[in-house]
Amino acid sequence: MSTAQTHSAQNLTLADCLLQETGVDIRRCYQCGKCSAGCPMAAEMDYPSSVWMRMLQTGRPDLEKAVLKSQSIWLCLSCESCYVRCPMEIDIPRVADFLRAASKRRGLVHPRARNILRFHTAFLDSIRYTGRLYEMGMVVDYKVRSRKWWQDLLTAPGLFLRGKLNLLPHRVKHPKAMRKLFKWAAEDKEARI
Amino acid sequence: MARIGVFVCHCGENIGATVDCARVAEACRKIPGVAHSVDYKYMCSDPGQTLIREAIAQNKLTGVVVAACSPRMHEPTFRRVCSESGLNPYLCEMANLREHCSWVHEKSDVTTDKAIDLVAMLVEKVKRNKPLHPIKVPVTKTALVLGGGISGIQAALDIANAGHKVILVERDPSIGGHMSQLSETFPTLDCSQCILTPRMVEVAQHPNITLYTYSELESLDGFIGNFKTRIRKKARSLDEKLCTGCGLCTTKCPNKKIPSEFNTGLGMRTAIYVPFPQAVPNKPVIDREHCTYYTKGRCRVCEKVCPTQAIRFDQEDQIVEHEVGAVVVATGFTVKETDFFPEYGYGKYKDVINGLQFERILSASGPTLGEVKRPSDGRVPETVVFIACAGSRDPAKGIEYCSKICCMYTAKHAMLYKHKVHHGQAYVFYMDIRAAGKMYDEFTRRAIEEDHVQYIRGRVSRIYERNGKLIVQGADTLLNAMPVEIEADLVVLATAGVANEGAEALAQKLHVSYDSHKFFVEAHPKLRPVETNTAGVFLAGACQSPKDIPESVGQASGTAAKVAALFSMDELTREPVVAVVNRTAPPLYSTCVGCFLCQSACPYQAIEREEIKNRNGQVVKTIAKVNPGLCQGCGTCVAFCRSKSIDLQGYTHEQVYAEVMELLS
Amino acid sequence: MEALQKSAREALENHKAKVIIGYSEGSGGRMRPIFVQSPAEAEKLTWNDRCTQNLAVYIAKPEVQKLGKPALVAPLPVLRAVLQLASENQIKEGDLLVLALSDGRVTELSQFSEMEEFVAKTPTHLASKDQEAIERLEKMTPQERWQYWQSELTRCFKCYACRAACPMCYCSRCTVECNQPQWIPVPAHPLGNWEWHLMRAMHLAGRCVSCGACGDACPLDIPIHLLTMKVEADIHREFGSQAGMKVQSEHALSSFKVQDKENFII
Amino acid sequence: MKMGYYPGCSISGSSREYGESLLAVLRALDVELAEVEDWNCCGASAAHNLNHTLSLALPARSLALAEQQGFQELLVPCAACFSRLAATRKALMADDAKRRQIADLVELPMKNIPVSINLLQLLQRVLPENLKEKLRAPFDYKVACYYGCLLVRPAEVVEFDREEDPEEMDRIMEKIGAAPLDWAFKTECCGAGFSVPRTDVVGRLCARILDDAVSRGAEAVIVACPMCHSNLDMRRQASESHSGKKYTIPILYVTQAIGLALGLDAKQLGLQRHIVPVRLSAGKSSQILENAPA
Amino acid sequence: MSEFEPKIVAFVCNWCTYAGADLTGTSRIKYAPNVRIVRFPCTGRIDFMLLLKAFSQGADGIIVSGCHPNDCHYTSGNFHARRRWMAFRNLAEFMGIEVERIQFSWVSAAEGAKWADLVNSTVNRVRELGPYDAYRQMAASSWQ
Repeated sequence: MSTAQTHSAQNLTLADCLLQETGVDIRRCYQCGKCSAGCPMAAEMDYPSSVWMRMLQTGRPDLEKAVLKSQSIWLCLSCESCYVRCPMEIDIPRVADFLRAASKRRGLVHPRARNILRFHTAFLDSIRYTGRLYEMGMVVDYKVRSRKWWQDLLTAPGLFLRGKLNLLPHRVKHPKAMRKLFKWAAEDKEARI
Repeated sequence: MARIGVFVCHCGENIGATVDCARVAEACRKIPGVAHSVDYKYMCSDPGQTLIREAIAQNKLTGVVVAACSPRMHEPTFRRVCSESGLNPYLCEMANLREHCSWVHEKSDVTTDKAIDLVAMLVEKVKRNKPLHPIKVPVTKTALVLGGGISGIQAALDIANAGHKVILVERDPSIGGHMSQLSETFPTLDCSQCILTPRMVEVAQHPNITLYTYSELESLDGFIGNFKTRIRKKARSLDEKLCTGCGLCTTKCPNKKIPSEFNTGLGMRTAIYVPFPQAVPNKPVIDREHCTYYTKGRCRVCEKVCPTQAIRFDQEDQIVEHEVGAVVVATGFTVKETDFFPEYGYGKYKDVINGLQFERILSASGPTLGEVKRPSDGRVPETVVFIACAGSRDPAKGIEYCSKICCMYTAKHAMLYKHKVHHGQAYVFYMDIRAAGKMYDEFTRRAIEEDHVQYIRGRVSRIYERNGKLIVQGADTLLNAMPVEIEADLVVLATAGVANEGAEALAQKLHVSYDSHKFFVEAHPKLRPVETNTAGVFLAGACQSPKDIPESVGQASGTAAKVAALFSMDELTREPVVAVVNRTAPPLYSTCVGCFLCQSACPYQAIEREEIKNRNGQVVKTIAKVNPGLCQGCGTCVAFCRSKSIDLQGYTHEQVYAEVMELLS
Repeated sequence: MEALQKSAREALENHKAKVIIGYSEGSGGRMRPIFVQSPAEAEKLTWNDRCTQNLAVYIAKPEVQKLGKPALVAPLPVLRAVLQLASENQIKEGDLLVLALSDGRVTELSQFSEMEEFVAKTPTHLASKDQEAIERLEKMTPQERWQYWQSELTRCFKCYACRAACPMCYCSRCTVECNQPQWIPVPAHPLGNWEWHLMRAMHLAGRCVSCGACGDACPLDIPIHLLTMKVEADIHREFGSQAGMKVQSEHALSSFKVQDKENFII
Repeated sequence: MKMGYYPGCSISGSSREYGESLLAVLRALDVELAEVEDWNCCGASAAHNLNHTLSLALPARSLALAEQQGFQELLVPCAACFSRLAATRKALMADDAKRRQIADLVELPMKNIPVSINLLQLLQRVLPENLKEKLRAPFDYKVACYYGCLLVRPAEVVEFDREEDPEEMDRIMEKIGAAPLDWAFKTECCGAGFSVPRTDVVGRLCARILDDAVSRGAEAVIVACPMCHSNLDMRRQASESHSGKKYTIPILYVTQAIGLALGLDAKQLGLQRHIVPVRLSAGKSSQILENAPA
Repeated sequence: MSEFEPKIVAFVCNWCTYAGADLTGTSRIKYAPNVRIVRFPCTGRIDFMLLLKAFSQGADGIIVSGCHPNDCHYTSGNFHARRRWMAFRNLAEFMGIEVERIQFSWVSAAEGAKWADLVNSTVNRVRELGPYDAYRQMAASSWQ
């Protein structure tokens, strides 16, 4: 961190947007560390959940940016262990959702987490066009985006023989409705922060 | 014509900020009957009080209205000022402009108008106040102390040493409370039995103290100085006078497999038992739920072996009545059990225990005779994890407060463990170390520096068992929340201090209010911590909120001082706010027609029948009469009487009628 | 009603009572109370369904007490009034004799316990016309009820006949006569009438034996008895107790149960 | 008994055996399922990871359709879909503005949104008390019941069983004669959506789970969620390469275990579709179940 | 005045609701200024006649509040009050008085926030009901 700035008193911090949008007030967090202790991904995270909470609490723009650029918000599996055990009942998975959306919008996605984002995007594309998850199509779309051509190539035949791989998608009767949903969701106010 | 003085207080900024006090004073000047109306920065300050005193003298005032804070706060202050200046104190009333007006409304004319209304209302009331004189009531100079823990013992001894009779009632078979279960006490590590037992013996031998153990409060009636209490002496199933406490029965009793409450379920006891060796009184009790004679009608071994034939199987509970002048509530607290924690295994792991259980393991009179052995297989634990804030500071679990003593006894536990198992490794998972007492922080530093207890800052997320080891999953928030996993042999949870079972029922018997956690509520958190809203009932120790021994003893001596002060007066002066039946000229004598329906409404049985006789002794009429000693001034009879024949001094029909009419005019 | 006259004559002859309070034919086809002090006048006593006044109202009057121990001709409402007065310590056992009437038979009672058994045997539901009137009013909307009672009560000119006819209104100074403070405005204007009748109903809560004497006594036939009957019915439903069934000091509004159920206190 | 049914995308695709065994067992217990017409994907973790509003809109459309088709209750066998539908219902019930916004977006009134229940809740209701007598071949094996992280959590949304150390699946397993083990990874996450982008993570997390189950002598892991099943079964190789140990413990759906106990044959229950062959030990009822080419 | 501001009288018991209102003050919780508090030692002391007087003097709404059952400082004052309130409310409703204008409640000394909510909700409800013209006209047409 550059100079030892005092904690910023700047008006709209990321934490304030979070509170407005999701109703989750991270001022309640008193850094007990129980969420990081129970998080299955804490070992791999550059900033486990209790640390990024502290970074957001300071309201310092540089720390906020560091959180949005971090890999940990993408490693979060939303498995709810932290929310179940948080003594202050803070909905940490909801905070992670918010941070991921903000990170994607500001184009600060951590390079090593791009594949996770690509997977989600591929997953959503499949829903946008067919209304349901077309597994085969989603995997191909993911491979194109992530250029991971060889992954799972060997297991595909096994899956096909076991009847687990449908070649054709199951379409929803009104695909147009799906596209309308996606367009509307993209414009929602949270999407713009 | 009444000459009322109105004194509007700014209370610094508290009232002045939102209420235009000058306008209030000026508006009141126009009320008929108001002879003097001023506003001042601090009415309750000395200059403020002298202002009133002079105003009374100069304007020969017949009534005073102080428009300031809540009467619950400074009514006594201003009434004393009036009585010192020769004005009957009950001709002085307070309008609550602070808590009920300035603090809760925005600054606007509406707020000031409301303030004027409130003052005008009280002016109308004061116009109709009558001078009243305190009621003299005798004081029974005996104190009732509920709870025989260290607080109860200290309070009883102090009151008894002040020369007054004390009745000490303890629910368990022996006094001593939780302190008798402790091994050693922080911060000096002196053994709790050594410093407690002498006090317990002193209680037993003190001429002024009547001790009832294995007994509970049945009921408490009456009021300060004149309480009538009924105590249920539960049947011990033996004659205490004959029993010499030899203990033969407790050794011979065949039924030895009952989990001992004193040892928090870790050790066993017999059906006829003495909770712990140094018990006072050292007389056993038969546990009728488990004793084979009561369950199956057989055995009676204790009766056979008893040298003095003291066993009384058919003994009944006894109700003992006493008159007391004051009550000290020192019923203590308890700690949460381990089954309260889902993430720590819902209490299914034997080796996850709470602080009190570890105390018993450390204690020389405990089930393991002082050796640190874990409950599951009795092996000496090589690695022990202590978890602070287990349940406390956890709004999700409904306990948002800090239990105050766990940081200290957790450091003590870790230290004592290291003293007994030198090669063992102790970890403490903590959030903050709260060691604010004298020599307290130095004590925790000693645990870290000299006894090499490993303190890790972070709360444990989960505990699970894996091939005989307890896996404690935590994180070190000082190392970027790095996950920490420890294979422990024993885990001690410093669980939250909570109110006792039945605290709510006791509070209702004593008419004492209690908070949402069932701890008793003190009269004022800062200024009257050992009193309750019910005059004559005092609070000491952890029943008011979790606290350590020094503080409990301090509070206990505090209550003793309060009781001694109360008993220093032969007569108690009581608020003259009592009901009075009106009397008129003969032949009516009173508008009361003697239906006596008010008698059944009175909670204090303060209404008696009075026969009015004419000159030659014939009973002309029987009317109701209020005994000022018993009447507490609730006014239930007053609002109930159809013919408005009974009235409450201080809140008469005329006064409340005038208040309502003024308020809405 | 020879049986009644015979037992009245007997009571007077063997001095069980000094005066018989009963009904006899009055002017204009109306029945009026009569105080028979000599056996000769006993045949004036009669009984028919037009006898609606509650004779218990005379027990508390000093002028009647001067006449000596009374024997009261008592249909059910009068009997219940006697029991309620006893509960309110206005009369003691042995102060009076009761000639209880039920479908033609006359039974002489002097012990309160006997009276209680007698009352327990006979049903105590309201007259059908009163019951229907109350139900009709209950079905109305609050505004309609307000209009109804406004139109009825403004007609009242405060003759207090209702108070005079009610055995339970024995207070030597009624709140109406209290002027410091002036609880009830003296004039017979809408507010004065409204507060008087509401207060009267509240003061009879848990004490009214629903005899309807107040409604009959009203010269303008304002149905004020519906108010007290409705209050009594609610109290019976919600608190279980009923006036004038037993001599007991426990009165509906001067006692309570911890489990009293209500749905409007938040 | 007739019940609304929201199948979810994977039940006809990567976890067909879950669908087959579910229908077979429910037919045996004469429970009829009526699928919601034109339901769409609930968005699983992808939607709420990127756009919270989308994560409400997608399930809302299916719920609105279900409501329009007269369903009060929906069986949602997949834990992820169940969690998303339940969360959406709770969010929309609490926030009227949002509910109206989405209602006119999907052009369907959303007055009383159907309640979604998971497989265990349904089984709890339909499994007869005297199930033990009706069993043809009691499933007496030592099993580790794996609930996964979304089936019982978070409690405010799911309101079913206990958040930590849940018991309902264990009770159901006891009913069919199995011996559920007390083990420590009942609700630890299997890696969910990382199956494709970060298979190594799935390998690590699943290895922990399998290790604990195997070390306690479990003969099978019982699951009630297609994502847990595919991570523990299909990604077995990743777990083995992470821990360097071989795990042969089969992963069975609750419905398959019940099916076997009721005597339904392996084909009907789709056992042949598993990656890890379902070989239950000779021991008690020596059931060697062949499966499709390895 | 643009909007109708209801006049509301509150009859409260000194030990619980009055202390609760004090706590609302000490916690600086703001609430509507329409309410004037009249202090009684206990709800048992509150006479139903005072409610009639309040309406006759132009009150639009009334709050009557005291200790929760079992918490009464005088053990049973609130129990007696509850029975009287039940009898009075039934009679008032039967006579057509708008009983929704009278809010009965239990507020303890620890429920500062509840007192503020009680005042605000009552003020809003009475504001919606509007001024109690019916009772006020009856009083106006009765010269004192």
